[in-house]
Amino acid sequence: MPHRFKRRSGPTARALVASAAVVFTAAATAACGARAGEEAAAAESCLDTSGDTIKVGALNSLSGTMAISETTVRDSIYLAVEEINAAGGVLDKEIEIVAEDGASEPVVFAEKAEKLIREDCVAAVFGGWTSASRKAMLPVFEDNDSLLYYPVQYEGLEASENIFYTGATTNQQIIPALDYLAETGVESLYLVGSDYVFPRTANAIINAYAEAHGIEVLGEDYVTLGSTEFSTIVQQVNAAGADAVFNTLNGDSNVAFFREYTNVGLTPEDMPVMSVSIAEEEVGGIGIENIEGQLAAWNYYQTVESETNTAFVDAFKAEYGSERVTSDPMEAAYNSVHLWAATVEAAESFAVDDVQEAAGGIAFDGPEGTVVIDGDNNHVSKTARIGEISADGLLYTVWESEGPIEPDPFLDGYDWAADLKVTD
Amino acid sequence: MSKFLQSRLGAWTGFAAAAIGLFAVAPLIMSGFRLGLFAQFICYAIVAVGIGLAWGRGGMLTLGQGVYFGMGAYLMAMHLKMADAEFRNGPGAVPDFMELAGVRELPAYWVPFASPAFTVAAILVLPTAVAVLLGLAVFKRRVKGAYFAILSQALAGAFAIFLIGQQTLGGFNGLSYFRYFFGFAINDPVNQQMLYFIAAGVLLAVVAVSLQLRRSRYGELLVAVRDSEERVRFLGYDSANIKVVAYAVAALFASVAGALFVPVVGIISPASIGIVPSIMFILGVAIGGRGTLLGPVIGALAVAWAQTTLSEQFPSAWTYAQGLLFVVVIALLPGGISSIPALARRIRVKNRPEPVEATA
Amino acid sequence: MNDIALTCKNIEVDFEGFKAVGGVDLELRRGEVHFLIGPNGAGKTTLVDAVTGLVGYTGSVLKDGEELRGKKVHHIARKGIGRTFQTATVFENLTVAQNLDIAAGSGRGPWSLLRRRRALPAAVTDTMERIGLADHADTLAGILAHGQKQWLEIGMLLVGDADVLLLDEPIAGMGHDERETTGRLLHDIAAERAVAVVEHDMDFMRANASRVTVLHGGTILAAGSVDEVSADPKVQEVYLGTSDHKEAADAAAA
Amino acid sequence: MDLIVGQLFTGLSTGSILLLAALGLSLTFGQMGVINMAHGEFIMAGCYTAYVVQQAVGDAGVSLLIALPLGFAVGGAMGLVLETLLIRHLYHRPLDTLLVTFGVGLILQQVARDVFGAPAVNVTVPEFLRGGVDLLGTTVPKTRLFIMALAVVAVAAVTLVLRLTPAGRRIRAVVGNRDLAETAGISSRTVDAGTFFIGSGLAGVAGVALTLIGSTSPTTGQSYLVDAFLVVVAGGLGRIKGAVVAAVALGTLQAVFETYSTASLAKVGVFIVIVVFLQLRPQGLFTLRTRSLA
Repeated sequence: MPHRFKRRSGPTARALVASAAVVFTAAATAACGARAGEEAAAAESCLDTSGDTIKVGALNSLSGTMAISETTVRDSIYLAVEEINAAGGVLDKEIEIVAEDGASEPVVFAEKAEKLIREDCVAAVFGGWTSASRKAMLPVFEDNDSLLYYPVQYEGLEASENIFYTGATTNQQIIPALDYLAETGVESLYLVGSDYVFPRTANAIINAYAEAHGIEVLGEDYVTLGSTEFSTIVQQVNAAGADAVFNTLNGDSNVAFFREYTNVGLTPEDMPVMSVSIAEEEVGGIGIENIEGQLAAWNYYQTVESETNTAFVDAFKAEYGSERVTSDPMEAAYNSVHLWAATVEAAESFAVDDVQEAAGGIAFDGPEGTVVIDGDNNHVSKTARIGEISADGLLYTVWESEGPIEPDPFLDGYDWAADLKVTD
Repeated sequence: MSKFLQSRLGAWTGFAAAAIGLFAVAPLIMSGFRLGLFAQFICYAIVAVGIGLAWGRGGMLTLGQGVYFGMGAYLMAMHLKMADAEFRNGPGAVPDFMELAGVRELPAYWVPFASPAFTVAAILVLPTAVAVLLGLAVFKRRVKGAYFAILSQALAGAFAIFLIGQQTLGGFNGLSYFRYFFGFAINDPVNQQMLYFIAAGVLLAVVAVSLQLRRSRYGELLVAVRDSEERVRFLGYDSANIKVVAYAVAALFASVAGALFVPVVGIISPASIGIVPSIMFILGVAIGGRGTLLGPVIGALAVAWAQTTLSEQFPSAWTYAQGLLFVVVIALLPGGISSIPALARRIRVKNRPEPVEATA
Repeated sequence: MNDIALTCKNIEVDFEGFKAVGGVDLELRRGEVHFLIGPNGAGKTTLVDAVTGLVGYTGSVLKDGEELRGKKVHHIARKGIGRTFQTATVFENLTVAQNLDIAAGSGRGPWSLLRRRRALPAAVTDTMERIGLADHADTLAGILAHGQKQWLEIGMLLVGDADVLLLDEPIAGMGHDERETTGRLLHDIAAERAVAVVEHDMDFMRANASRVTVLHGGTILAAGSVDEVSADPKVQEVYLGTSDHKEAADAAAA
Repeated sequence: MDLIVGQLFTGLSTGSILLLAALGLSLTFGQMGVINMAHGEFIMAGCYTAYVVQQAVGDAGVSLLIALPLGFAVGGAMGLVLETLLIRHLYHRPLDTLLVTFGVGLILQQVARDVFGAPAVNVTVPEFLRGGVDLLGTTVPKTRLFIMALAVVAVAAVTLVLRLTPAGRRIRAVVGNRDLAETAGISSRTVDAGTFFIGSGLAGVAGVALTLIGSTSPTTGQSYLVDAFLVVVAGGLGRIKGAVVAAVALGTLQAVFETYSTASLAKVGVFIVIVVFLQLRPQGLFTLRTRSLA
C-alpha cells in the first residue's frame, strides 16, 4: 500500500481533538454517580432461590504456580458438597458448584469473583489461598455484598463482614508454635521466610513474643518467593547457632532450603525447624530424608485420631484415590462448606444479611474437632497442634492445645502484642 | 480497503464507528460486569498500541512493558490509597495496608501523592522519563535486537522483585481495596461506567496519536531505522534518538493504561507486571498484526477475551493454546490476522507481485 | 575545480592485533572519480569504514580542513561524507520518494518530523529525475530492480547534500547497460563532488577512473592514473599472485 | 574470615550453577544469534529425566550416573527437534525465534504439569553426596562441590570439543564467519543442528545436576533462565571464556549483595550493574570482532 504524496491534510490531529471532546462529554454526562462520603447505590443481589438447586462458587487456582496447592482444596470442597447433597441438600435444595480458575493471579481472582457473584448469582464462594488473592477479592465481596469462605491459615489483622475465615489466624498457629518452642527450652531463634506479607507479619509477631518471653532472635532473612538459592542463608543460620529455626518459607523454596540444611549437616536434634507452611502435600517433594523429624504447626493432620477424621480421610481416599493425603487447608475448606450449610439452615435463608446474622455460634464437628464461628470477627475457633514429620511422610501430633482456641485476629488478648495492633 | 482507511474520510469514518461502538453500543449490550471486564481489556489494548509502535514499527522487542504499566498503576494506586486514608482519618493519615504492616509514619515519598494533579503529572512524566533515560543508555550504546529484548525482560523481572521487597508499596500483595477515584465512589455502577468511558476515550486518543506518528515523517524514519539502522546513521541521523522517542511513547501509553487499570480492576500487584505478564502483552500484538495500526488493539482484546472465556472451561488447554498461538502465529503468520486479507489477495493474484506490509 | 575535499593521513586500523589498514594516505578531489582497487582483504572497505566513523583508527581524516576522527557516524555524515554498502541498502518497506525524503531531511527539526509531508521537496523530485526513478516515486524500494536500488542509494547521498561520496561496489550485479548508465551518473555527480569507488570490475575502472589507488595487505601499493597504475610491476605481481584469475588478467592487461 | 570464605564459596557455587544453565545458551546464542527461551524447559526436562531414572533404577548413586548422559541425550534430542522443526525456518528473524521458543516453553511446561503433576517431585540425593565437608572453617555441602566439579568438566569438555575435534572446528568457523565458512564448503545447516544438540544437551545435564540442590517442578527451568541470559549478555556473544567469568562474577555479586541487603534488592542491584557494565562494554566482556556490518 504505497503512500500518496500531496495529500491536502491529515485528519488525525482533528480526530484526536474530537475523541478528546467525546471523552469529556461522556465523562461529564456519566459522572453523576456517588461521590466520596455519599452512599453508593448498592448492587442488587441476583441470587435466585426459587429453583430446586442453589449455586455456590468454587474459586481456586487450577493453573499457574498455586495450582499445586489449590486443586487439593477444590477436591475437598467438592467432597463436602457431595456429602451435603447426599444428605438432602441445604434447605432442601441441591448445591450446584460453579467452578472458576483463579489462575494464581490476584487480578483473575477479583475478576472471577465478580463474575461468580454478578453473572452466576452464587449464594457464596469458597476458595482463595494466597493473601494477595484474598486482598484482591475483599472489595469485590464487600461492594457486591456477597460471601467468601476462605480456608487457609493467614496473617490475621483482618475481619470483613463478607469473609468467613476457616483457617487459623496467628493466635491459633504462630503463637501456639512459639509456646511449644518456649516450653521445650528454646532460648534463641533464627527466622527464615519468603518475602511477602504472611512471613513478615508472622515474624513481627515472633519478634514481639520473643522480646516479651526472653527469647533471642539471632537473625531474620527473607528470600524472593520461589527462590531456590539458599547457600548464603543456610550458612548464616549455621553460623548463628540458634536453638531452633522458625520457617515461614513458601512452596518450592522449602525444597531447596531443607536440602541445603541437611547437606551442611544440620539435624532436627541440634537445630529443629518449625514450619508453618509445610503440610502432608509438600513433604513428598522435599524428600523425607531431608525433613524427617522436623516440626510443623497446624490445626489438623491426616493422623488426627477421631471418628470424624477417619470418616473424612476414608471418604476422601475413596473419592480421589488411596495415595492421596489430606492436609490442614483441605480440612478447613471442607469445614467451610459445612459451616456455610449449617448457617443457612439456622438462618433458614440464603440471603447474605440473614447468613451474617445467624453465623455467630454456629458449630461444626469437623475432622480437627469442633469448630465454632465467632460472630465478632467471622473467624472460627480451632485446636492448635504441633506435628512431627515422620518417615512415612505424614505428620503426627506431638503437642496440642487444651481444646479449641478462640480466634483473635487482632491479638487483642495479648499484652506483648500491643505495638502490633492496628490503631483505629 | 486499506486505501480507504488511508484516506481522510476513511479515518473519520473509522473513528466515528469506533466511537459509536465503544460509547453507545457496548454499554447497551453488555452487563455492568462485562463492561468492567471490557474496560480491563481496553487497558491491555492501550499497552498493545504502544508495543505496536515500538516493536511493529520500530523493531524494538520490548519484553518489559510491565515495568511502565506497573509504574503508572502504582502511581495511581498510591494516590487512591492516600485519598482513601485522608477521607477516613484526615490529611496525612497512613493508608490501611501500612497500618497492618506496622508502619506508623507516612513514608516521605508518599506525601506528594495526596495531590491529584501531582499524581496525574507523575503518571505522564515519570515512566516516560525513565524510558528516555534507559533508552538513551541502551540505544546510544547500540544495544539492540536480542540483547535489548533480554535486557528489557530482565528489567521487568527485577522491577517485580523490587516491588515484592517494598513493604511500603504492599509487597507481594500489592495495593488494593480502593474506595474513591478522584472523589467518586468506585463501587457505584454509574461511576464504573464512567471509568469505562474514560478508558475507551483514552484508547481512541492513543490510536489517534499512533496514527499521526505513523503517517508523519517520523513514522517513515522509524520504519527506516527498523529495516536498516546503519543506513539511517550514515545519512546523518542519530538513530538512537529516533528509537528513544518510540520507546518512550510506548512507555507513556503503558503507564496511562496501568493508571486506568487500577480503578477499573481494583488491584495492582507485582504478579501483574513481571516477566510473564510482560511477554503476554506481546502475544496480542503479534496475533493482531504488529505492524498495523489496529491489529494490536484487536489482538489484545481478542487474547484477553479468549483467556477469560476459554480458561473458564479448560484451564490447562488454555496454556497449550497460548503456547501454540505464539508458535503458529509468529512462525507462520508473522503479520498477524491483519495480514490474512493481503495474503489471500496475493494468493489470488499470484502472477502480479504485490507489495506487502513490513514484518521485520 | 580540482580542490581537495578529503585528506586521509596515515590511517591505521587494528583488529585485535591484525592490521587491516596500515598507514594509508589518500586525497580525494572534487571533480574526480577516484577508484580504490585491490584484492580481497586489501583493506578497501575497512578504509571506508574508518573514514565514515564505523571503526576506530589512528591517523587523521580532514574534510575541508576539519578533523573527522573521533566524531560519531551521524556527525560525520552530516559533514557531507556519504557512503553506500556492498549490498545496496535502501529502506525496502518505504517508497522511492520516502527513501529520498528521509535522506534529504537529517537536519529537520522535531516539529516538521512529527507532521505529515505536505509535498515532496524539490530536491527529492530533482534527484528522482537524475537517478532515473522519476516514474517510480511511489514504488516500494524493496521491489526495485537490483540496479535501481544502487541508484536509489546513490540518490539518497545526493539529496542529502553529501559532497564526498564513498561508493562500495556500486555496479555489483548490474548488466551492461546499467553499468554504462552508472558510469555516466558517476561523472555527472563528480562534477562538483569528490567520488571514491571501491570496485573489482577492471573494465568499469578503466572506463571511468580519473585516478586509481591500489591497496594490498592494508597498505598502498600504487597510486596514479589508470595507465600509471597498470604499468606498475608491483601491481601486476599482486594481481597475478591472487587466486582470482579474472582480476589478475584484467590488471595485467590493463 | 569464615564469612568471606563462605561468600567466596557461595559465589563460586552460585556461579557454577549459573554457568551450567548458561553454557548451552552461550553456544547456541553465539553461533546462531537466536535466543532459545525454551532452554529453561530443557533444563526442566533434565530434572525430570533424573526423576524418572531414579524411579526406574532405585539406587540414587547409580541413577545419577545414568541420568547425566541420559539428560544430555534428552535435552539434546529436544533441541534437535526444535531446531529442525522451527528455528531453522526462522533463521533471519531472531526476535521471532525468541517469541516462538517462548511459546514452545509454555507448552513444555504444561506437558510436564499434565504428565508429572504440578507438585514438585523428589529426586533423592545419593548417599555419597549427602552432608558437607569442612573447608577453611565453613561447611561446604558435597552436592555443591559436585556441581562445581561438573561445571568445570562441562566447560573443559566443550572447550576441548571446540578446539580439537573436526566438528568443533567447523562450529568455530561458522561462529567466526558464517558466509566464509559456507564458501569453504562447511554446511552451516548441519553445524547449526550439531551446536543446538550440544547446547540443549548441556541444559539437560544442568537439569540433572540441579535436582541435587533444588526442587523439580514444571517451573524449575524458568527460574534459572533470566539469570542465565544475563550471564550470556554480560559475557559476550558465544564466548565460553566470557560465560565463565560472567557467571562467577554474577554469582559472587549476588552473594555479596544478598549478605549486605535483601535478596530482592540483590536482584535489582545485579541488574543495575549489568546495565552500567553494558555502557562500558556494549558487546559484553569478550567479543569476536568482525568487520562485517550485519
